[in-house]
Parts: sequence; structure tokens; C-alpha cells
Amino acid sequence: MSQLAALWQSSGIYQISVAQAVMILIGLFLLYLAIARRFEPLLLIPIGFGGILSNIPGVEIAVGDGVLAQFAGMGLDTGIFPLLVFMGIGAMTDFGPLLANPRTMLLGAAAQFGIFSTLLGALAMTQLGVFDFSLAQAAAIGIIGGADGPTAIYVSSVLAPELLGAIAVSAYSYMALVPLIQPPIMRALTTHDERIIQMQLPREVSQTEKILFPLLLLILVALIVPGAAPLLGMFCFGNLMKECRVVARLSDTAQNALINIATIFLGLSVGSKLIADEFLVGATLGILGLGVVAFAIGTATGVLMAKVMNMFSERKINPLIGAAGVSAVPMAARVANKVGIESDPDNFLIMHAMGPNVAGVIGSTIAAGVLIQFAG
Amino acid sequence: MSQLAALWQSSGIYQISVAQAVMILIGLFLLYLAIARRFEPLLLIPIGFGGILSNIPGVEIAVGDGVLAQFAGMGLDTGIFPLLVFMGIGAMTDFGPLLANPRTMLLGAAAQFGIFSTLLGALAMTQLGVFDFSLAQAAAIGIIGGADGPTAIYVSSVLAPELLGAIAVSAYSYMALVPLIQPPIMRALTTHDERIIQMQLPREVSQTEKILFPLLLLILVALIVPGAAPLLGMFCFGNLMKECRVVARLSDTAQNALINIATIFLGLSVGSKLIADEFLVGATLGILGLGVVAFAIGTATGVLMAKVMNMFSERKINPLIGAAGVSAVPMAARVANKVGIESDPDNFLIMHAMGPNVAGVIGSTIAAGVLIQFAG
Amino acid sequence: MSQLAALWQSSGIYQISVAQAVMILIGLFLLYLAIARRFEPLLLIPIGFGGILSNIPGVEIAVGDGVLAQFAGMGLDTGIFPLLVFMGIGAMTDFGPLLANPRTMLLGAAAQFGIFSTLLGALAMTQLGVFDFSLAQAAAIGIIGGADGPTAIYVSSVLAPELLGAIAVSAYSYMALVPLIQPPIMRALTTHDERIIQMQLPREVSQTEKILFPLLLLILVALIVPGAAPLLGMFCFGNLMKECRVVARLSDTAQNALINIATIFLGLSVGSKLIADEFLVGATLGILGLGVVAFAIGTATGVLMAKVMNMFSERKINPLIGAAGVSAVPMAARVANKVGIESDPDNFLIMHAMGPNVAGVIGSTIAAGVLIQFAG
Amino acid sequence: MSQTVENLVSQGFELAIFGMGTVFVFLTLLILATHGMSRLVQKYEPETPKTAVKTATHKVDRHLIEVIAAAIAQHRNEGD
Amino acid sequence: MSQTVENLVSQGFELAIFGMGTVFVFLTLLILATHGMSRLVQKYEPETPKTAVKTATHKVDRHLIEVIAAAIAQHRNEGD
Amino acid sequence: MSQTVENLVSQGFELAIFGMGTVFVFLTLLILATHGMSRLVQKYEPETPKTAVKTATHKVDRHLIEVIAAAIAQHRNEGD
Ligand code: NA
Ligand code: NA
Ligand code: NA
Repeated sequence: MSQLAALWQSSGIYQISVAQAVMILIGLFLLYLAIARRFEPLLLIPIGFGGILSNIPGVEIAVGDGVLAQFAGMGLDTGIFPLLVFMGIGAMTDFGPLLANPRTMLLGAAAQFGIFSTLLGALAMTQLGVFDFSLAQAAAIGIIGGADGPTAIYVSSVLAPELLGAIAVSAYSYMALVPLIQPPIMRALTTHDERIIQMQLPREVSQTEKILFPLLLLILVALIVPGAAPLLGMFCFGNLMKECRVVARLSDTAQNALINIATIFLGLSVGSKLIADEFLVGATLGILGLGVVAFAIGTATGVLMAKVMNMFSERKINPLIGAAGVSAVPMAARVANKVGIESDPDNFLIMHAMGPNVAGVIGSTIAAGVLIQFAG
Repeated sequence: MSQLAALWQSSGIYQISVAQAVMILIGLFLLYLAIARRFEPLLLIPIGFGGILSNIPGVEIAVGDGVLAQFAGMGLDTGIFPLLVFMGIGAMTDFGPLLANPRTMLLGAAAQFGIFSTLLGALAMTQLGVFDFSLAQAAAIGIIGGADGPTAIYVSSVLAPELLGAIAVSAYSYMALVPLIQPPIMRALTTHDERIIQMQLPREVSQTEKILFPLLLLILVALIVPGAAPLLGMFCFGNLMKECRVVARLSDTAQNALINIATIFLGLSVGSKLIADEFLVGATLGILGLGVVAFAIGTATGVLMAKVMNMFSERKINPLIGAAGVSAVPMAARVANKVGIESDPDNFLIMHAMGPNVAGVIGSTIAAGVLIQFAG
Repeated sequence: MSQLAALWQSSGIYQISVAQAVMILIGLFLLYLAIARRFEPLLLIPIGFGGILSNIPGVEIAVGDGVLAQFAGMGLDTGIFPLLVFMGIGAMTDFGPLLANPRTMLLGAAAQFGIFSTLLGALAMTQLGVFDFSLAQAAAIGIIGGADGPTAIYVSSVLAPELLGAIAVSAYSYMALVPLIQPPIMRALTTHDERIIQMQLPREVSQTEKILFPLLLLILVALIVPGAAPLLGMFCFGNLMKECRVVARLSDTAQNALINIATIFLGLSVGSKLIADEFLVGATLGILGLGVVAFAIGTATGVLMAKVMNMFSERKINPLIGAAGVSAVPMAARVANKVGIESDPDNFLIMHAMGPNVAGVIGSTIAAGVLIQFAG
Repeated sequence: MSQTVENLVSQGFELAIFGMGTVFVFLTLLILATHGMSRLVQKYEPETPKTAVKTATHKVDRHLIEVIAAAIAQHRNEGD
Repeated sequence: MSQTVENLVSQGFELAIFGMGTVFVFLTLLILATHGMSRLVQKYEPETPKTAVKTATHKVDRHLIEVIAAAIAQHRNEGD
Repeated sequence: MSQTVENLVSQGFELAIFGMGTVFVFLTLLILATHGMSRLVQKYEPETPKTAVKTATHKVDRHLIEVIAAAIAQHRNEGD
């Protein structure tokens, strides 16, 4: 009889807390968004599922010797998983459009204003007494505005591991929401005449330029912002493997088996940070609120930068592609294309938007390097 | 001259013990079974080869800093390798037949009687003074009756790591012997009329049901047997990745590169537990003897359960598919089909047997969860 | 203002030392050799890139908690990465030509003289006071003459980790230079009549022989040179997976995803050993000098061994294939073929050269086992 | 010692009974839950457009298959 | 505490200014360096034989594509 | 110190001699063992049905190859 009691007491129904039940529902909701709404499923499915596993009562999965805790210890706390994912993204990235029109990099620079204004927003909330974020935490929250998942996870694993779960969920959710967040801002900040600007076809870029670019980028990072070297270094390494064409088997693995394995482990590890005690705090609401602001501001400054550039140059830029500077590759570039087509069905902006889009990745990692060096 | 003596003394011929030589022969025998007889080669080739490496005298491979000892430390003692293999199996499993005919799950439940009767057998042997198994050891031996390799390895890594080598070899050997062990029992317990029962074609199952099932299963596990959550959680995660269809690249990797890598490491790690001192003990004979009994009893109770169900239902079940409830996917389902064809060449049972077959996997992990929670 | 100073002081331009700048140039030079000259790109691209990353000032990448330092700690210091690469090479190796003509193994034995004469050369330099190598260091340098990358890295990780960077760079650079180093030596040591010797077509080898050979090799290693068992064991395991044909999915993964992943990590880890302080020392020049001597002597003794064998046998061997005994698979075999064609355009030696070529791999690992056992 | 062993056997019996009980209870609940879930799905999702979720890869594969099927068909026709 | 927080905000402003500054300086330098690099490449490498670096795999793929294209063409012609 | 170094060189010579000796002894034994193994195999396994171990994948591949080969053949014939 005491055994029957033991069985009952070992059951989840007996042990589950309200907070754990809520977290399991949140995990199921993330899975719903990923599957039914196609919200960044590659990350949100492992994160959501990992979040459910982490809140099952009476069994150690996300703490102690639990398997998700072990994954997190191996590759999230150490930064290895986001860096491997970033290497794979580098091996999938084509810098061609950027090389054909380098000045569009300025759009990728301007969009990073979302990062720093969100940082200020988080500190302002602290001053107002709404939340209590440290400088490192505010920096980690700001990086959501980089619209780049692995960068956001890497930075918060360094600066504010206690906020990692909320930051990762916020980053990937808003990246999925880019098609909803960006268009109204883009339309509000541009005139019809600006939206129908046709840009000239980009020139063809030679293979040698594509091989030299990641090396150039790496050297410049080493000389100016060494703090961004781990992130940008792995990204450039992946890109060099792809472009040099003499290690096709390594490039293929970096783009497939290795990034997929790292993504599965990364997602489950992030899920292990969705433990009720850590996630169901006021700060999470603040992070979710600040995250959407970060995306909105980055979009706006990217568009405005294009308009400023048009004042000084005869080769006009369609300011819609400025919105792609937030990164969120390739979604933001597609959004720019789509909004452009609304005004002129024959004006395909996708190729032009890919330049600022990948420049936004570079810009975010530079910002990340500065934050890690000075807010750490 | 003293150098020549040193050379001789460093050779394997000088250092090898009889026990090590015997273990190397056992390793070669496992390779023979795997290659010439196709006994579960995916696991028995790494296990057999690892067993040979582990018994080479004068060099540390399976102990200390040796490479196999390191593999075992990374993923066997921690449970990671069997869980990754289980995730991959989940990504290869089709719950369709089970969803079309859920009541056949009871067959998968009944067949787990093999686990618990073997546990009792091991304890009875202890009472008779033949062996000296603890409750945890008896539980780990019993799980052989689950006919599920990764589950058996995971449970013994938790409950009785000192018996892991013998349990893994026993489990995979008998899984390979399913086509020999099961048919006589199936024929003995059924009449000709029962064996020719034709079952109606299963209905088509929608994709939504297939997506919801692993989540339903996970929630039920969380509420009732949280101890089974690591195993079933990883299994359901693999299955969800496959069925949701929005992360095909992760599902492909889980089914190929990742499960293959985990299998190689898992097999070599298990091989590292075939060190002479640990394997050549009386207990190993006991485990081999109890293992075959476990399979036999599980087969019998699966068949008998079907007969009991036929007493209460008009939609008759062919009791041969009850034998598939032991798991040993997909071998046991094929055996059911083959024995069925002996009696009626037009009666293909394979689709009907896949239901209890995968239900047997669920049943074993539930049993494993109970054993880990109460015998650990 | 003090922040601006902090920014400047955090930059790479401010912090970089001359030695670091030189190492970055060396890294770029290795990339140039790999991409433009096709010098063993699979390893030299990760090594070169890792070398650049390791010498970026002001950020920990190759030391402390840096990502490359972590890779090195996981798999280079432990020997795991080179062993996994070796397993993959085993799964790609065809012992058929060797089995068809086993006596050509003697050529693979003779070419290992390069290893031991280089060891003596390193010690002679120590006696002359030019360098100060210990016995273990001299042994690690000698193994460059084995012309086998993973073996060289494995041996130096055990015997002389402080020289690993220089030894790995030297080994892969000279393996790439085999088409330049070998032909003059081959021509100098052979007559025209010897170079046009036609060898009879090798017999067909049965699958059973191919399956039994890796096991035979493993048992012989276990009995005679157990110190070589980790290296040769993983090699034979890979080969058995390939030849047994019942675990095609494991063999495919070992030859693709797994070896590629291990290669990326191995190369980056080796790159982490190219830190200026460790690499820019006199010993590195000594290692580069001794390395080329090792290749030259191994080539010569391989060729001479074939000439000696021709004195005692009627079935003449074309001595050019003796040069393939250094390993450097399959480059050295191609060189033998090419030099042969110079003298007789219809005499294709490639198939005959593959035998000594893979025998050279076995020979090097045996030599490595002896060195680890007696110089460690 | 014999008492400890007897104790062990009785512990084993308890574990076996609770274990099999849990397995049966769990799978019975799973049957019920699955039935319920399937009914709900069939109610709210009358027709499942199974081909809706098609990725680009699938399209390519199907196209390839069509081409090859056409090639086979031709091959056979001309063989006649 | 309010002073610490004010201090925090002023630190934040400094960080934001230096951060955006670094991002702009870096990307401006990258634009210049990229321009320079591209000019050098175009100067010393007049014609880029883009198809030079072809691996065996690519050849096989192209061959396969040709074969399949031929099959499609035949199929269509005969369908007319 | 010079004595230690001389000692080092003599150690090196010993190691070199034993090392090369071991390599030759090992590979000579391997030649003999391989010969013996091959003879045994050829004696007890007169004909090796090399095509016996074919997996389903191979069959599919072969089928695909046949189809494509047929397509090529047609293509060439019609080109004439
Ligand atoms: Na960005
Ligand atoms: Na089972
Ligand atoms: Na060699």
C-alpha cells in the first residue's frame, strides 16, 4: 500500500507545479508556431520540445546529470554550438551581391542602431524602476535587435546566461515575425517614388574576390574589433571553405550534417534554459517587449540610412532594401522584395537586398564584439 | 640485449592472459555472427571489434586515457549515446499502423511481462544461491526482455554499469535470434483457425494525427511515469521532427549522420565493457540464460493477450501479431508475417504487426522508467 | 575620452606583436598553398585558418576557454580526432592490390627507414649543439618521414605536444610536395631498364580475403606491437566496416560526415598550436629541414629495397613502385605511375604501386607504436 | 542473509506487479487518449490535403520520376 | 542606488555611441578595403575562367542533366 | 652534459635498430600470414559469388542506370 502511495507520489500529476504546467503549455505553443505557422522551425522545434522536457517534474533532464543539462554544458555554456551553427551559415552565405555593391554595407551598419537603442531602452526601464537589468544584461537584450539567432545566443551565453532562454525565444520569434513587423514601418518611411526606384543590375563578381573577401574581413576584424573574432572567424572560415572550392567535402558537411547536428543540440540546450523558475519572471516580459522595439528601430534606421545616402549619390538606392540590413537572412530581403513589388510589379529587389542583408550579419557581430569587450 | 628483452616483454605474446585470449575469440565470434549470420550487424560489429581492442594486452584502450574508455566516458556512462540512437529510431518510426488500430497497444503492454518475469527469475537465482544479483542488477537483466537495444543499454548504464557488456551482448544476440526463438512458441500457443484470422485493412491516418501523437505520448509520460521521460522524450522528439515535415534537414540528419555516428561510438563503448575481468564471470552465463527466457515469455504473453482480447471483441485479432509486442523492430513484425503466411499464403500480417511492434517500444520504455525510479 | 583610449587599446592594431603578425602571414601563406597550389587543402585550410585565429591579439581563441583551445582539449590532446580521421581513411582504403601481391609489403617496410634516420638526424643536431631535442621529440620529428598526417599528429600529441604545430605543418606540406621531392631521387637510383619493367596483372582478390585481412592485421598487431593497436585498430575497424558490406550506413558515415567533421576539428585544433610563442622558435626550422630529409631517405630506401628484392626473385618488381612505400596515399603511387610513363608510355604502374602505398601506412603505424612504447 | 534475500524476492514481486500495472494503465490511457485525439482531428479536419505539405525537393523528385517513367515507357514501346 | 542607475544609463550612452561608431567605422573601412581588393583582382586577373574549377561530381551532374534533358525533349517531341 | 647527449645518440641508435627490426619482422610475418590466409580462403571457397551481397539500394541504382543508359542509347540513335 505504501508502494502504491510511492507510485502516486512519483507521478507527474502529483508533483507538477502550476509554473511547470504553464511552461509546458508555452513549449507546446512554440511547437504550434513552428509547425503550423512556420516560425523558424529549425530552432523553435528543438527549443520548444526541449522546454517541455525541462519542465517535466520529478526527473532531472535539464539540471544535474540530465541529458539536456549535459548538452548545454558541452556546447551552450562554452559557445561551441552557436559558433558551429554560425560556421555552417557562413558556408551557405554568398557575398556576391555585397561585393558587387559594397556601399550597401552602410545599410547593414545603420540597422544595428536597433541593438544599441534597445540597450538604452533596457537601462531606461531600470532607471524607471520597472526592471532591474545590469549593463551586461541590457547588452544581451539589445543584441536581439541584431536579428541573428546564433549571435544573440552566443552573446547572451557570455554576458547574461540567466536570460538566455528568454532572449533566444524572443530573437527567433521576432525573426519569424519580420514579414509582419517590417512592412508598415517601411511604407511609413518611404514615398511611392522612392519605392519604385529601379537599381542597376549588379556586376558579376569573380571567384577570386569571393575567396579573398572572408580573409579581408577576418584581418580587418583582427585589427579593429578582436572581440568579434570568434564569431566572425567561424563565419569567415565556413565561407572560405565554400568559396575556395578545393574542400567541397568539408563545405558540404559544414552546410549539412554538422550544422544540423549543432542545431539539434543547440535548440535542445536552449530549451533546457526554459525552466519555470528562470523563465516565468517579469524580466521575460521586458525582453519580449524590448525585442520587438529593437526590430522596429533597426528596420527604420536601415531605411532612413538609404534615404540619407541618396542625398549624396546619383546612383539612387531603393530605400526598401535598407530594411534588409537588420539581417534575419533571407527573410528580410524577401520582405524588401515583396514590398517593392506592391509598388512596381516588375521591380525585383531581392538581389539588391541580399547585400545589406549579409552586411547586417557582419554589423551585428561587430556590435556583439564591442558589447562583449566593454559590457562583459 | 636488455633492449631485446624489453622488446619481447612489450609484445602481446608475452603479456597476453588466457582470459584475454578467450575474450578476443569471443569478439571474433561476435563479428562472425554479425557478418556471416547478419546478427544485428550495426551494433555487433562495433561491439565485437571494440571487445577485441579492449583485450589487447599492454596498451590502454578501454581503461584510463584509452580512446574507447574516453568514448564510454563521454556517451555511455552519461546515457547520451543510447539516447541519440533512440532519437534517430524515433525519426525512423511510423506510428501510422498504431494510430489506425490503437487497441493493439495492449499487445505491446502484455509482452513486457517478459521483463518482469526475468527480473523475478534473476532474484530467484539469487535466492537459490546460484548467483548474487541485487534488485538493481535484476532489473537491468530483466530489461533484456524489452527487446530494445538502446533501452537495455540506457537502463543498465543507470542501474548496473558493471553488467552492461553482458546485457548489451545478450540483448542484441537474442534480438537477432528472434526468428528462431519466436515461431515455435507462436505455433504452440495458437490454433490453425487463429493463425488464419484475416484482419481488416487499417484506415488511413492523417498527418495531423501523426504530429499530435508524439506530443500526446510525451505529455502522458510526463504526467504518469516521469522516469521514462528521458528515453521516451528523445524518441518522441525524433518522431516529431520526422512527422512535422518542416524540419526535413534535421530529421534526415537524425536518421542518418547522427544516428550512425552515435551507433559507432555506442558500439565501441559497449565493446570497452567486454574486458576479460568483467565479462568472464559466472553472472554473464546467468544473463545469457535469463535473456532467452525473457524473450520467450514476452512472446508468449503477447500472443496470449491477443487471445484474451478476442474473447471480448468481435473484431478478431490474429494472435500471431501479439508476438510482435516484444519490440525487436521490425524483425518481430516480419516473423509474425512469416508464420502467418505458413498457414495462409494470402494473409499478410506485417502491417497489422507493426502496431504492437512499436507499442512494444513504448511499453519497454515505460517499464524502464518504473525500474529506474524504483530499483535505482 | 578615456573610453576612446580604451577602444584604441582594445584594437588589434594597438595590441598586435610582430611575431603575431608574422604568424598571421604564415597562416595566409598556408591558405595560399592550399587554395592556389592544392597543397593538401583538406587539412591545410583548417590549419592555416586556425593559425590566423590563434594569433589575433586581445582575444582568447587558442588559449584558456577559447573555442579552438576547447577543440584541442577535446580531441587533439586526447588523440580522438586523429584516430577518427584514421578510421575514416581505413574505411576508404582498398587492400586488394596488397592482397594480390603481399611481398610488396617489404617496400612499405623499407621506406620507414626515413623515420628512424630522421630521428638520428635530430639527435645528431642535438649533439652538434644546433638544437636541443629530447629522445621523445626526436621520435616525434622522425615520424614526419611516415608521410602519414594522422599518424604524425597522433604520435606528436603523445610524445611532443609542444612541437605538434610544426610537425603537422611540416608533414602535410611535404606530403603535398611529394611530386617534387620524389622523382629526381627515383630517377637517380634506377636505370632505364629497371624503369620499364612491366609487372604482371594482379590476381582478383575475393571479398572473404578482404574481410579477413583487417582482422589478421589487428591480431598480429595485438600479439607483436600492442603500442600500435590504437592507431591500427581504428584503421582496421574502418576497413572492416567497409569490406564486410553489412553495415554500409556506418561505413558511409565514417567515410563522409564523421571524417569530415573530425578533419575540420582536427585542422582547427592543430591551428591552435600555431601560437607565435610556440611556433616561431629555432626548432621549427630544424623540423622543416629534417622533414624533407625524412621524405627523401624514405623514398630512396623504398626504391633500393625493390632492387634488392629483384636480386633474389625472378618475378621482377619495377623499383619505381618502391617510392610509393612512404605512404602519402595516393599521391606517391601516382608519382610512381607518372615517372614510369616517362620511360614507357604504356606501362601503368598505379595498381602495382597501391600495394606498397598502403603497406607504407601499416609500416608507419608499426614504427609509431615502437616509438610510443620506447621513447615515451 | 536468507532473510535479506527473501526480502529481495518480495521486493521483486512488488516491483513486478507495480511495473506491469503501470505499463497496462499507461497504455490503456494512451489508447483512450489516442482515440479521443483521432476523433477530434477527424471532426475538425474533415479532409486532409495530404499533398499540401510538399517541399521543393519533393517536386524535383516527382519531376525526375516522371521523366524517368516517360523514358521507361518509350523504351518499352520501342522495344515492341 | 539612483546614482548607480544614472551612472548605468550614462555608461549605456557611452557604450551605444562607441558601439555604433565602431560598427560604422568598421564597415566603412570594409567598403574601402573591398573596393581596393576588387580593383586589384580585376586588374591582375582580366578574365576569370569561371568554369575552370570543375570537379568530377559537377561533370557527372551536368552529364546526368543532359541525359535527362534529352529524355524530356524526346518525350515532348513525341507527345506532339 | 655531453655525456648525456652521447648517451642520447646511442639510445637513438638502439631505438632505430629495434624500430626498423620490428617493422621488418612485423611485415614479414604479415606477408606469411596473408599468404596462408589467402590459400585457405581459395581452398575452402572455390568460387566467390561476388555479386551475392547486393542491397536493395544497389538494385535501385542499377535500375536507374539501365533506364538512363536506355535513354542515352535512344538519344544517340535518333541523333544519327
Ligand atoms: Na544584424
Ligand atoms: Na519492448
Ligand atoms: Na608511411
